[in-house]
Amino acid sequence: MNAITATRTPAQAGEMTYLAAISDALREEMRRDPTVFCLGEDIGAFGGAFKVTDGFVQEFGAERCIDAPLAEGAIIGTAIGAAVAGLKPVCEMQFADFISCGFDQLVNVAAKLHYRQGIAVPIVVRLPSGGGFSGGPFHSQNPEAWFLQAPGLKVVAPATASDAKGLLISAIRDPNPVCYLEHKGLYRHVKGDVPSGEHLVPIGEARIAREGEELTVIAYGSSVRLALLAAEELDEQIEVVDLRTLCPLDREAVLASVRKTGKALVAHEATRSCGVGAELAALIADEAFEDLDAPVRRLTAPDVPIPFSPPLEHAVLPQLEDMKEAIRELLAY
Amino acid sequence: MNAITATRTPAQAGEMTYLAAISDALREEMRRDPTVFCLGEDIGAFGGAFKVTDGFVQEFGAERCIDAPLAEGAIIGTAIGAAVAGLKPVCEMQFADFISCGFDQLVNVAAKLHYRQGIAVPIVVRLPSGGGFSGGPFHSQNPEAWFLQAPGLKVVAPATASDAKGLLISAIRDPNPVCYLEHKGLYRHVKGDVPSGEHLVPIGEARIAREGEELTVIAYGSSVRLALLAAEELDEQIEVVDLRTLCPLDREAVLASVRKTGKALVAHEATRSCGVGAELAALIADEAFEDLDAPVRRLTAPDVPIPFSPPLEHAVLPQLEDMKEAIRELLAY
Amino acid sequence: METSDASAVADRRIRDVAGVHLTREDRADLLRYMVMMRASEERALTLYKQGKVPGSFYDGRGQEAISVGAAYVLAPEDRTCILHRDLGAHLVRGVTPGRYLANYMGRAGGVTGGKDGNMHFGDRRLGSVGMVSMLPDMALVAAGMALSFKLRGEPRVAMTFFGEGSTANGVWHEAMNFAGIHRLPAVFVLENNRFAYSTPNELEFAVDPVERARTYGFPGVAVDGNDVEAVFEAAREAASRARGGEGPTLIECQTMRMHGHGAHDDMRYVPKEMFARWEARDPIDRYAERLVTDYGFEPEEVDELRRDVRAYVEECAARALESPMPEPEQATEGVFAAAFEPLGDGRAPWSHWRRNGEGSAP
Amino acid sequence: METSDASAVADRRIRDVAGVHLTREDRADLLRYMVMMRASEERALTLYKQGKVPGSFYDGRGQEAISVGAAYVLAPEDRTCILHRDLGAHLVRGVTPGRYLANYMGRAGGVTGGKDGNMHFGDRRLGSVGMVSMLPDMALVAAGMALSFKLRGEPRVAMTFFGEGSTANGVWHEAMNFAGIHRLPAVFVLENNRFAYSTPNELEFAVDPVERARTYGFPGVAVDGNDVEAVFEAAREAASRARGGEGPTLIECQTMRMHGHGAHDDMRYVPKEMFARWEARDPIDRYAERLVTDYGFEPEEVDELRRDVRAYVEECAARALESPMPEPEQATEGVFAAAFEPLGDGRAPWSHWRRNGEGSAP
Ligand SMILES: Cc1ncc(C[n+]2csc(CCOP(=O)(O)OP(=O)(O)O)c2C)c(N)n1
Ligand SMILES: Cc1ncc(C[n+]2csc(CCOP(=O)(O)OP(=O)(O)O)c2C)c(N)n1
Ligand SMILES: [Mg+2]
Ligand SMILES: [Mg+2]
Repeated sequence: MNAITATRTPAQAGEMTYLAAISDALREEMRRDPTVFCLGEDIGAFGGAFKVTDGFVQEFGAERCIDAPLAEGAIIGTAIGAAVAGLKPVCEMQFADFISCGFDQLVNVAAKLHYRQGIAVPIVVRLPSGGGFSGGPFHSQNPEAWFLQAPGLKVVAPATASDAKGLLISAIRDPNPVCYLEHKGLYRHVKGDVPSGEHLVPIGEARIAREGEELTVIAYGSSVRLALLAAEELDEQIEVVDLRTLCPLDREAVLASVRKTGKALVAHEATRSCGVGAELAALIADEAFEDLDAPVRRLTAPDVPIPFSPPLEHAVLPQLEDMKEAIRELLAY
Repeated sequence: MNAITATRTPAQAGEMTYLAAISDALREEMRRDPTVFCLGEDIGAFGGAFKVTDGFVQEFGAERCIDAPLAEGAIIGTAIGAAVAGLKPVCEMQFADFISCGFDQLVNVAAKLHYRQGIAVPIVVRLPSGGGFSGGPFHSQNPEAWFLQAPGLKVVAPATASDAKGLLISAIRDPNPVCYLEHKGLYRHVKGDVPSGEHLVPIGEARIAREGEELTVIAYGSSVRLALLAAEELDEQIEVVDLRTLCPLDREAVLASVRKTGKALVAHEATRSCGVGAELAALIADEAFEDLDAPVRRLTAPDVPIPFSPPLEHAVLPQLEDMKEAIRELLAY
Repeated sequence: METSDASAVADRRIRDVAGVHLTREDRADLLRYMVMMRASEERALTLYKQGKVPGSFYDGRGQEAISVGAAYVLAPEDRTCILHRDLGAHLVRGVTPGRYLANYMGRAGGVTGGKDGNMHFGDRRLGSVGMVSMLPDMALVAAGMALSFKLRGEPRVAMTFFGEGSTANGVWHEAMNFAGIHRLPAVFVLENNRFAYSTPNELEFAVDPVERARTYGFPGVAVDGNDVEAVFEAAREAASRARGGEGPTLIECQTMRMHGHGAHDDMRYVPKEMFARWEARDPIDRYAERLVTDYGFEPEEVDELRRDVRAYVEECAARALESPMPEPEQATEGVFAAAFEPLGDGRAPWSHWRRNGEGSAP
Repeated sequence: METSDASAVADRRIRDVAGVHLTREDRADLLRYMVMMRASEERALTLYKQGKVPGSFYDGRGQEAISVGAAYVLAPEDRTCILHRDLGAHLVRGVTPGRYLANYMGRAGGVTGGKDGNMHFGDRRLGSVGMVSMLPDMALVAAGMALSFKLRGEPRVAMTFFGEGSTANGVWHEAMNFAGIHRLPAVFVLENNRFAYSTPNELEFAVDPVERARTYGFPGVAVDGNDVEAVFEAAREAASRARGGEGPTLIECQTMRMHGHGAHDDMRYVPKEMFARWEARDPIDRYAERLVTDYGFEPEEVDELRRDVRAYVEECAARALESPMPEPEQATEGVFAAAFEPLGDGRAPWSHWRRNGEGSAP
């Protein structure tokens, strides 16, 4: 194992896409730790639907980048078995939407095994999520809230290239099942400086993406970019909290910011009812009540499947204009 | 069909258990409408794990009360097919927990078919849910919040025998997929007057279970009883809103009550994060903000699997004492 | 599937049997729908390349004989769940190329009015329940429709399709097992096109899934999926068994996906010789030839048919391009149904069902 | 399973082969563990009737030969997912009756410390991953453990169990298919006890699931599940195939659940003659008899063994009853792991593995 570490070529430093950062993290960990392996549909010779594992079969062999049959239950279920037996599987759902096909294995087997039996399940489930490119009702979903209603799962949702790498490495090293939401809309549109080599972002710590005094936007994944753009265009005292981890939530960071600004807008692309935004709003309405100067607002998709046709999808997913409007309204309150 | 209606023996009026009310509703609808049939594990000759369909095979024949193989996907998936082809299937999950095994059929096929294709899917999925009897991590779950994150599903959760009947009949007649949560703790412990014959409780309408001026407890299912008991024992001006339907939520009823009392406690047995309570708290914190005299509080199970051993389960599930304590605290705020 | 002497004999036998059931006009129809599928998908691909198709593009090139041959046996009151390689079945049942193309472009005039895209559609009024992406979930829906026919004692058939890769999913097993226990009137068409996306047969299963039918209690038959009459004949027999209360049939159609999984896929994982071998067995060219050599069609007649269909598709495309985008307000409508509306009947062009001139196409 | 001449001959043959692998002490052990399972479950049922077991109660009466015979072949470093009829396998691997009883009573000294109940446990330190309720999810977990052995090139085996009813679930298919494709070192023990809860075989499947093994690319063998040596021999061969890189085996054990699904179930759906037929084939009585007639045990020796085991279980029960209830604070602890801790090895009493006196029981 040391030999492998010693002979690895150092990764390129500098700017890379969110997508490249995910590959980079995975490659780093597979080089460092021979127990890490990938399991998913078409991730082998083909390199994955989004090319995250492009070249992996060449570098690591087909046994460490396994083309699974079309069976998400089998992917997650066998990953659990391999994990408890000492390996560290990283599962790829071809689209996050397919997690519903392996849902039972995730929420009943993986999530509860440590609580029930003291058996840790170090698996990562990579979930290419989100819409905005006419993927339609089955290739656009953001399933994160389901996982928060299944105690025992950690959930991360990076918004930047650097966090994409740092959180994936942390997820792989975490002894618990981690749902890793990678928003497809960020894959090639988000670029940033990513530290080369080992780069860890701790699970459970939010990040202040922008400082401000008048209003807090709490966001994650694709909504962080929207919040930052809106804040910039509006040129107001907006603070943007990038959650990065959804479970366990960094409650202190959220509450500290809202206590400072007195106004909170919670934003995500997922549908509204019982979403992560509801949890955040509930948290704030309880624990920051005395500091609130305005209602807690949410900017989310409405409770509908995500439609295919561009004008319909555009109407459903939160847009920059919606973000600006929501901020303006809340500032004016 | 009219002939069947005409010759049916009138159901017994008067008091019955929550469990009997469910059977009664199902029997009524099966007598009235020959397209209604039941599908589930051990519901035929055996009458179901909780005896809801006891005697149904004798009255309606094995073809209208089908013993399914151990395959929840098959139960929900074939029910969808039968429904679009003109029947009205009522599926029984042996325990609500097993919905995770048919999750994909529910959230991706049933929920989205009308939005996508204009095809209505009139199925009911009966979900014996909840804990309190040492059922352990797999026989105690309350999965309702998952369904609210899957637009296209209606969700009901009766708290009384009368509503158990009235909501089940409405669910069967509804052209949409309806998740019907029947709390196992209420089966034999809750009794009440139930109108005989046709009795409909509209989906989407909450009920003021108790009137009061100082604080609103918003609850559903097993928590309604807890709230009423607590209100009685405390002998304070407590209003209790029994939601009855979780989707679509009766927002107006909730908001009207909270605007009146100024204080809201949201209570459910399900785990906390992203639960229905989070949605309610978020709704209140947004739309009743100006009328709030106190933080919006939640009384829920913490984010853990439901343990088996009585002292552990007792520590996890909200108890009457917890309800009283939460009310007292909020009243004193 | 390799051609052997034995299979050649079997082919011949199938053709003889099918002969009893197919009129000259039926044969023209079979070619017509295959060409219509090919032409429609080619037109759609052009639209995709022109940027007029949002999202991704999938087609069933090389597999036209399967969906056309199988759907051709259906009666109006039969029901379908049609999959992503099976445009031919939609066309046979009455979806016009224009509504297909409009759907791909997300237009109001598409089958789903823009709600869903690519092949994720079905026309309720034609007895078709549109597929979901999750494979092979529709196998259960089809089984459920078949259950309703059985419970009501109706001699009707539910037909659905799935790729060989999808047989690895647990849903497939649940559907087969349920259909076997209850001897449901379902016809399951398995399209073995050698790959699931990039994944080859040997990583999908250890034994060809057609072998499994018997272990669910019903017959599994393998046919040449590039021979439209062989598919027709297997489907006809399966549908007739189903209608007769004898239960389901699994028909494996050996074929090859001649395009990438989607338009973005360069198929680099497909061995060149394998591709060439199948290219020589194009179902449309083969059948066009056979119409001339075996069934007394004039070469000009066949050419004209192909030209006419292509012209028709062109017209349809022009109309589809005129269809507007849906109004944004539609986005939040229709999540819930206000009332149940039953499925309608599909077109049934097979001469066997013909009444009053119904069923001539295009 | 009906006894026929042919099966009698097969039985004899199996016994001869098993004879090569079993010492006199092994045979005593097989009886010992079966009796220990029977006695432990009877004691638990009494506790249940006394109101000391919260929730419900499930046992494996009549099926003792299966879990004991199968688990007896395992080496320490093999891994297990043991199901709800298989207490014998836990006992063979080293769980004491006391920890089993304490677990049923929700005590701190139970295997899960009160976190989970009834048969939903497994001792991590004994290489056992506790079952979840959802059936047969553990088949995938076992396949995954087997995958890890294969990837690391280790001659180890993952063994799991499931009822015949569970084979209807899609998870089962996914596990079999995956194991077949990758030729995983897994031993799948199918317990056909005629019912899934109240549902009889004919509503579970149209064809016996053992027939399916071949269609997943590996052997399926049916054995008399009430003959502990027959089970042992099938499992021994399967494990040895697995260790040799030859892939999985499905072993169907024909048996009968001699109690209700749970203690609340009066089994009214079980035909009386069927019950009587199986009662005459009790695996423990049969084996006790065989030890005397075929293997030279004295009747007194066998009686003493049975008495000793029962006394041991009684002692264990007394200790279990002394175990306190868990502290309420534990309820919210352990949702997340702070660190990964590997599974430990199980006990392996088979003489084949014996070192330094390990493996005598109780
Ligand atoms: C449950 C599920 N997982 C993953 C996918 C993504 N996916 C779409 S098509 C496809 C391959 C399907 O292969 P096959 O069943 O052979 O059908 P084909 O496309 O070859 O006709 C995959 C993996 C899916 N649609 N459904
Ligand atoms: C997925 C799933 N659905 C339903 C149940 C409820 N249930 C518990 S045991 C059982 C019957 C199991 O039958 P079988 O697999 O034959 O095992 P047996 O109990 O007969 O050993 C059922 C339906 C379950 N455990 N898992
Ligand atoms: Mg394929
Ligand atoms: Mg059984």
